[in-house]
Amino acid sequence: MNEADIKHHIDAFRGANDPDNRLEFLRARFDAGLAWVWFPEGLGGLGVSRELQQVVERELAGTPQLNTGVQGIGLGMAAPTILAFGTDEQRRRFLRPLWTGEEIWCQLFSEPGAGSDLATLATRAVRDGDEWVVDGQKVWTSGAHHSRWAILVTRTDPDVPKHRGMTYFICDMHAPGVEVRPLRQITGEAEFNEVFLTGVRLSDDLRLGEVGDGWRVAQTTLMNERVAIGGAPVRRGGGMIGPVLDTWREHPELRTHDLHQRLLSLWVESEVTRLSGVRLREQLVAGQPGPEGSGMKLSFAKLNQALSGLDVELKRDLGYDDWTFRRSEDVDFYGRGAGYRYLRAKGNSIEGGTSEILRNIISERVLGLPSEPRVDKDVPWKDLPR
Amino acid sequence: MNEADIKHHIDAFRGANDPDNRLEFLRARFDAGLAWVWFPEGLGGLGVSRELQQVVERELAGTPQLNTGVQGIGLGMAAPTILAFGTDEQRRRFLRPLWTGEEIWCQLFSEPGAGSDLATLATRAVRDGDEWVVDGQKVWTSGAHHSRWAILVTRTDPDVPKHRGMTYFICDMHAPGVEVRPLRQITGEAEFNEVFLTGVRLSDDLRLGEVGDGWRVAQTTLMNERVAIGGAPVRRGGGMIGPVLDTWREHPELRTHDLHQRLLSLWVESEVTRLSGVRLREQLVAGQPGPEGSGMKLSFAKLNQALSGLDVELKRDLGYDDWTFRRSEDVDFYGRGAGYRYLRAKGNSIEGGTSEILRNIISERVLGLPSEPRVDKDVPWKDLPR
Amino acid sequence: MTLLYSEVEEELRAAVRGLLADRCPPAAVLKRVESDPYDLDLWKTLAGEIGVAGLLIPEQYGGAGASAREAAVVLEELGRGVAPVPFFTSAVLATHALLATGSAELLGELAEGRTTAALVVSFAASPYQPWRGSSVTVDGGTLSGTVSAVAGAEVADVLLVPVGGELYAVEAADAAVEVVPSLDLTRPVATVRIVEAPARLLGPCDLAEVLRFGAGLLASEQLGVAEWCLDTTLAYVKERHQFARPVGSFQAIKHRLADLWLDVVRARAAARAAAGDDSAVTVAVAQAWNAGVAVHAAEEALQLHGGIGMTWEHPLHLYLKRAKACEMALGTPGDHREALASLADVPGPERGQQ
Amino acid sequence: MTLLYSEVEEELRAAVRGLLADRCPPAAVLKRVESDPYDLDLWKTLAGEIGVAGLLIPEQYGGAGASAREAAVVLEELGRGVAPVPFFTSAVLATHALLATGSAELLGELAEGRTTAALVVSFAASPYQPWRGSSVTVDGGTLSGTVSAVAGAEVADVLLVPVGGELYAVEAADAAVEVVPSLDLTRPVATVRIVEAPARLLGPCDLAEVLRFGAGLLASEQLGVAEWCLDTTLAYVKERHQFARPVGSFQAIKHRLADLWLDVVRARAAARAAAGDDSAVTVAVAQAWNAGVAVHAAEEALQLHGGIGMTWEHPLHLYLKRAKACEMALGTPGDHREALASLADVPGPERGQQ
Repeated sequence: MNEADIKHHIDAFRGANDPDNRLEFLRARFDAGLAWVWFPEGLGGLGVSRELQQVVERELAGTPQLNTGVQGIGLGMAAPTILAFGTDEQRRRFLRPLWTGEEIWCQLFSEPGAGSDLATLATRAVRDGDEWVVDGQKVWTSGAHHSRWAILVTRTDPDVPKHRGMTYFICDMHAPGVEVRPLRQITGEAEFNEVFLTGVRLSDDLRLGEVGDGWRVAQTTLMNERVAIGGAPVRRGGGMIGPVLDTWREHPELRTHDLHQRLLSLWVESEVTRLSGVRLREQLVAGQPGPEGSGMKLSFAKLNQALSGLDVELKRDLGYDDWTFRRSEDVDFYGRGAGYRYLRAKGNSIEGGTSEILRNIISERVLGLPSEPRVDKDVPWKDLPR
Repeated sequence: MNEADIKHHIDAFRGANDPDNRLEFLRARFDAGLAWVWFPEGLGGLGVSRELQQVVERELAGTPQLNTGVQGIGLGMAAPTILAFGTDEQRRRFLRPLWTGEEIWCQLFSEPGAGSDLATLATRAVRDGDEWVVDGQKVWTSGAHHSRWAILVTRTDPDVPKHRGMTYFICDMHAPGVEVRPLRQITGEAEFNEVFLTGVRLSDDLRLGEVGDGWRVAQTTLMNERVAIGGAPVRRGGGMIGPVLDTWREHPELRTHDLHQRLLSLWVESEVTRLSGVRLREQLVAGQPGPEGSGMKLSFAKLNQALSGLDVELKRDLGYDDWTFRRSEDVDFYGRGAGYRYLRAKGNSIEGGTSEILRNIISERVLGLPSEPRVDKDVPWKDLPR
Repeated sequence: MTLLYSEVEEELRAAVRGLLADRCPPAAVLKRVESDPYDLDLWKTLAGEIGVAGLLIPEQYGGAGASAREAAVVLEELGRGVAPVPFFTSAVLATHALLATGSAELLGELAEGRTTAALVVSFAASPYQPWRGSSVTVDGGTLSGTVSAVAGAEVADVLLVPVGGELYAVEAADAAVEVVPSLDLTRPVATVRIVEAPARLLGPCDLAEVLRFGAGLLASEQLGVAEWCLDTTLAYVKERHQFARPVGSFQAIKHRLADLWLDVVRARAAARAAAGDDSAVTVAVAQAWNAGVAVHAAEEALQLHGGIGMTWEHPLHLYLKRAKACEMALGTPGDHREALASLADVPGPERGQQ
Repeated sequence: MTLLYSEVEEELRAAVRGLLADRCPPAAVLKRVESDPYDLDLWKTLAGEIGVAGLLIPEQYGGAGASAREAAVVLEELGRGVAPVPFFTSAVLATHALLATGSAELLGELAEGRTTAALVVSFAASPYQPWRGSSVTVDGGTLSGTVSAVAGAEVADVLLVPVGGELYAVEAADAAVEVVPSLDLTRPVATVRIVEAPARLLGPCDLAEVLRFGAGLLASEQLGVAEWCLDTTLAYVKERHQFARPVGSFQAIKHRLADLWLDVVRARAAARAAAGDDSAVTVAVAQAWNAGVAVHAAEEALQLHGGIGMTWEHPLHLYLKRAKACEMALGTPGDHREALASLADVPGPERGQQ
């Protein structure tokens, strides 16, 4: 299928569907294979090159769009994992309402004792006939309070080394025993949650992948997460440098040579990082995905932190917009005042893999450097020091 | 003995000795205990507080002085080690000509295969009756070509873990089998040497410390080296920033805002580093040596590299003063042109313990952080991977 | 002049540290920070019993007649505890301004700790731009105008208002003090509005000098903030295990902490230098260095604490907010470096150059 | 416009890389560097057989009519090899200046590789100060004056001298070219002295534009230098053991190399952007970033090689010297950032502000 074919297909779809009925339109778009064209037919795609998605987006620009903020985890992480590891039945059951936004997803991965070392997680799932009984505590779960489903990694075998005893599930967030508590951040808001799982029963057909294969399934999720966080396209002068440049241009009285030189350096760094993202996306489209993706989130965090710190200093603003403890609806890096952005950006080098973990991954997987001596490799999970 | 007593003693010494005869004057100064007053009587000292040395230096300011460049290794490293571990006979034999400069010393520690990991060194010493036969190659030996003696660490037992099988010697640089070859550096000069030891016979009374105790002896030497490298007092605006400030003030046409802001930051860093050295020396004098000493060489290297790099850029000088391959007489960080200083400063973070090793030492010995998993701890030296 | 701590200073430190550990550990500070940030009971004990309120006030006025060096040690400890007491604003800034006027009665009250004062200047003003944020004018014995971002004003009994080259006293009741949501939760700032308030002329005020004195001592508070961050992080990474090892055994973490320690070592030397010598160069050096070290220490602490550092429930964010606010207080590091251009004879490009 | 490499570009890269590996690996460059730095035999093969001399010259003059993108790929490889050939000075800088004059005959000779040219400007000049280091004037058909720090002059048959807005040709034999000891051993600079030399007027010359074009492509050479440093260091730390482990298994080293890699990734994007678009912004960005990355990569390489990196016998220092010299060539990173102040609308403080 080439560009002309797909345009033709889109024209036919548009002719047959009324964009005024948002939900019906989106359902029809999914059924027409125009959700994610590189997915298989019948699952919202046409089984064609990912490159052609651009054509779809361009042609359907004026029609109802997804809510990528609230749907982010479903679209960016759950969907590719379900596609890669789900049964036909799971794919058919979950992908359509996930894409249309009828069902929101969240991610139950991190635990208080398992952050960078996710594979050490302790949430237990014990088989009981056709069901699994799950007990444990997850943390840093965004959107848990309006989610229908979650992707969940659990420990199913404590007697084998940590990477081998995990199993991946789809968790029913409406099941008894699921308790969601807001987790307040240093910004004052509660963008995330703690999720307590107490005797939660999940039927075995919610298992994604084989028993004991949870680590491999989770890797697919994480890889997609990291590209999602740092990889969004920005225009020159966009992203975190945008609000700084606005203040800079509007307030000549705030300028100093010190700030000027630092801002120019950050402008350059923003621009080469942007170019690097452009190049990365060109590689993806050309079907030559490079290792550069691993670095995008790292650069993104560093730049966001430097720029938001400079922004506060430039404004010399000792105030803060609002410390009210409230739930935020979705992730917001650029909204609100400079102080909020400064504090929120601190999370960018922690969430979705700390910068330290990303540097480990780059040095080992991209640069081929040897790993450190491992003390936890052949030790059963239950015998690990904590 | 207080300040008045020592002044009295110095007056008596000055009255009895003619400063015009340099060598005789220095010998007499040693014999009068005015070489290093904190050393024991009979060994160039008076067994008094180190603090009083300042009085001696002040009072004897106009008299013949040591050549601290050429004598540096003897004074800073060999002498404290001989004092700590030498026999009475060794102390009496070596300390006087070492101090007067009649005998120059060098240091045979690093090897091509043993840099940061000095304890893995391979130079073998095998006992043969009252003698030891030494074979191996040392590197980065400054002043080897005009040295009478060297401090030398060897491997005497390859069958035990590396730290336990070393022995420390005084090496006779005039012995047959000692070959010194100049080692050219990236500056063009050969400030250092490679030293090849082939069947060199050293009598057992040149051994310093017990057989197998070489690592502990070497630690004393290294500790003194690191304090010596970064710890010299400087005046405000002195050290590596001096020549940069001279150029800056003399050449307003070279100034830019970029360079100005960077220079101001480095000026501040130089000044706080200087203050930190002043504080360190106050602590030493007050008999409360702090852990701050470990950091001096680290700061010194970083500052020298940043400043000398800025200096070259400020001058926009694409030339270099002289690439001639010649032997330099002693260590020179600040001499010659900006290009030389830039290249020479690169060595500051390698020589006398790399900055990486110093950070390891600070984090473990000062901050009490746990060591990394060690793979070489209980392995006999001969079985270590190389 | 020495850069070491004297025995007297160490005793004072121990007393302050002990009291804070007992009465107001960081978790307690966090708990009160949204309702009633200042702990005035604690302040009463500190001011009166330990006697820090009158530290800088000569004995003739009832103070301890100590030097800035002792005040600096107190500030180190208060920084270490992000202690919510008006020591810096009342007993340092306001007191130093008052001393130049020789107002015996008010000094006596301050020394006793009975009265708390605040200097009505923007905390974002600096020795180089002392009037930033202030619009107060005198008219026939009354003052009118607004000053933004004033620290310590809401707990002051008396407001000391510099106008022109003079210092005036205004009763707190005669001014409108509106605390605004502040980046620094433990030392919030307020907008002070004065409308034809009766004012007492106290005497001359060299505001740039007062702010310089304050900036020099603020470096000691910043040192304390940085030290807490370093120490707390060291303790955490020794304890926290990931990959079956203490996080603090990972070399990349160790090296960063070694570098941070070296920054703090130099901040200590700079703080001691500024405590003993409030000359313009020494103060500018201490602020240019220590402000950045405090922020860097807090940022590293947050990162090395991982997720827990991002939560409101851990007191770390109080230090980050204090450090970042202090970076702007009494001159940014950039302002102080810029001042060194002339103070240290490192002039900038001449006009017409790029 | 794409930031990727085309197949044709990759083929050109392979040809150049193969030739250099065969004829002039870094060890061979080092061996000749003090006696006869330029390898003119190698240049002959590169220029004639691979055809790089005429890459930028349109086919009508006998060149390959390629774009700056292909020249950039050649520069990446020449940087990677610190190859001692006058490609950048003759086939980029001088050729680009010449193209504007349409001097068919000379362009033909250059395209064939029979003649080598050099643009007589200081390598320390920049698009913003194009005349830095030059004092040449015209007087009745002859040129006189001195230009310092000229790169590639000693191997040029013809010197192209910009004066005012014009470009003149002077035969090398009519000028005194004195090579000075240079920081960059593999591209030494010379002082060119001209005394009433007969000169041929070739046509107009927008020197700032020529230098900007050169600066944009120099970013690709800097990328090549940085890549060699990174690759060589990776190979070394995988091989070198200390503490019974490869040095490259230590986390602090791994993290630094990950950061360096990320800098190089961004340098590649910046170089590609500048190769495809010589607008002022793109060039300034590429130079502001890549010059620093090349220096940083070489400095990290030296440090991570430990002692061996400080020795003359290891070719690493050739890269450090090239990188550091390039940092000053055609504008420092600071110059390029300063230019961005107006190009990107990030204006500096106004007059009278601090």
